Amino acid sequence: MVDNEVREGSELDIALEHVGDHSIVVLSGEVDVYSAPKLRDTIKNLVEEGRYRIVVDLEDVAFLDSTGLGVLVGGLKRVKHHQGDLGIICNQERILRIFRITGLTKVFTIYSSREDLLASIKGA
Amino acid sequence: MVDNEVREGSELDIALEHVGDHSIVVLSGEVDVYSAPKLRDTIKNLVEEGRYRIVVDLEDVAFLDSTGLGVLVGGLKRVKHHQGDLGIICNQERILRIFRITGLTKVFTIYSSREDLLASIKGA
Amino acid sequence: MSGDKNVAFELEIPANAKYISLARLFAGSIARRMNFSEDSVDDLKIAVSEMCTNAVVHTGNGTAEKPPINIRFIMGEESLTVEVQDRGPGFDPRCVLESPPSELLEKGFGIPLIRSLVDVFECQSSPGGGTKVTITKFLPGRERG
Amino acid sequence: MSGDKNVAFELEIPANAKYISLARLFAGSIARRMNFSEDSVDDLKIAVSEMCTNAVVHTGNGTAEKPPINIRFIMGEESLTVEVQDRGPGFDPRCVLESPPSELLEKGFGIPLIRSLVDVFECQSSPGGGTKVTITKFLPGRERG
Ligand SMILES: Nc1ncnc2c1ncn2[C@@H]1O[C@H](COP(=O)(O)OP(=O)(O)O)[C@@H](O)[C@H]1O
Ligand SMILES: Nc1ncnc2c1ncn2[C@@H]1O[C@H](COP(=O)(O)OP(=O)(O)O)[C@@H](O)[C@H]1O
Repeated sequence: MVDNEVREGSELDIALEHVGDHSIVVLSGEVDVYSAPKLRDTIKNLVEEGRYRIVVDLEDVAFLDSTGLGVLVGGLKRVKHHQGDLGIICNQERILRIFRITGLTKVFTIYSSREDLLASIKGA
Repeated sequence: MVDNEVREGSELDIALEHVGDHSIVVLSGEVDVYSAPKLRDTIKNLVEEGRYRIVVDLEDVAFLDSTGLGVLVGGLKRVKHHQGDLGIICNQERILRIFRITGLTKVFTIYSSREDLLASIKGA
Repeated sequence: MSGDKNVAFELEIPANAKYISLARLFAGSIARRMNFSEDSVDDLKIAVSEMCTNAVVHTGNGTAEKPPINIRFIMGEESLTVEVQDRGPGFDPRCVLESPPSELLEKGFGIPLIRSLVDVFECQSSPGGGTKVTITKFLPGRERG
Repeated sequence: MSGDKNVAFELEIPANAKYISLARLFAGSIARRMNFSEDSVDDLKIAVSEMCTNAVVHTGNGTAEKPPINIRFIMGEESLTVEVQDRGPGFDPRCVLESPPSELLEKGFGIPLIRSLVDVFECQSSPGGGTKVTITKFLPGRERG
């Protein structure tokens, strides 16, 4: 019996990938008030490096709360300032729901998969 | 991310198999003071049905405490009364350890796998 | 878990963000033992997390020797009630948004989110007096008696 | 979790066998967050489970309105201490076996098991006065200062 409870421990891993002028921020773990500052700093650094096309991959996120939403909105505002965009990759109902309840599905570009994002980059 | 924490909830499932005159009691889940009576009753019923060759399969047991040990010792005493035997199938170090600490590795016949048991039944 | 009436659990955690995940985990475990659906377990984990986040943030989030946060879980036959009590500065709950903010703000999502995930939401707070937030979620088919 | 000194968590559960798994789960979660090895996490889960089992069984295991069990987790920099307090009948701890029984008995494995899984074991009890059992387990390389 595998015990995955250990991974429920508000640990957040962040990996970065660059595809053309897009930066993909790949999260895995939990985004809450304890781990969110790490995400905030990652986005801030990208913007400071002049990367204004950011996509946050939430596919491996097990938990996201209002603090996480706040950080994403903050990131969106930052890149908009530079005519950029901040989107999310998410196909998990449990996470999408949180965006829906808070009215944020209208605010973020939402890709249902990595392929969906890559297709849209190519198509552009 | 699969969430197995749910299975850590002292739920114990018990299945019975009969191989020749041996009864195999297959446990899965956790054996503690809450769930142990279920195991005690299962063994008691087998003995009452005249089945004195019992093997308890602990391969899918995630947790076993002193109450579980007590129930197994109780079962062993019962079947010994009828010249029978009670053995265990276990290859999990985390569980074997508990038997070792309490000196019970000397008391129970321990099979390292289902195959090991079947071979010994055939060989007998 | 049937046959029990109002079984209570209490959990006290330091007012520090890094321990909120433990409260969330515990909330999820209780909810699962009550046979809430996995969706409802998620709802409860988020709600409890949001309640604890507000409690911890407004108690100073580990800045110094801060009073701990008390969490009480009351398992009823038809519902789970969770109370989160802090000894922070308190506030006037009438100022809280009923729904998510309409402009694009980075905060203010917490309480609207809690409200939409649970069946009953109550907040007792007064400036200077600490805050107690109570939520209740009903098992399916058991809503509002 | 470095930089914290003696962070305390408290958990109160009903004196009922079916909730011991929650205490065990919580103990495991705390131990993991302290970076104990998976073996040590197992040791701590068993020890806490045994302590709670004794507390619950001797408080009447849900037979009526029984006082709850209090569990205190103290996360030190080098160790985890767990106290389990019941308000049961108490006993004379000198009567407890130091090692597993030599004849083939069905009981008496609990305390010897706890002792062999943790670094420090203490029992405060007196007939009539309830029982407080305290254990400590050190992080590797940090044993006994
Ligand atoms: N436990 C609390 N103690 C003090 N103030 C609180 C507490 N919970 C909520 N509040 C107040 O209510 C406001 C709204 O909370 P919330 O909806 O969670 O959004 P946010 O915390 O992002 O502002 C907070 O900004 C704060 O002023
Ligand atoms: N919390 C407690 N309250 C009262 N008596 C206790 C408590 N814990 C242990 N004891 C006493 O110590 C004895 C030995 O405990 P233990 O080693 O766990 O074995 P067992 O519980 O199987 O007898 C018990 O039989 C009981 O008399």
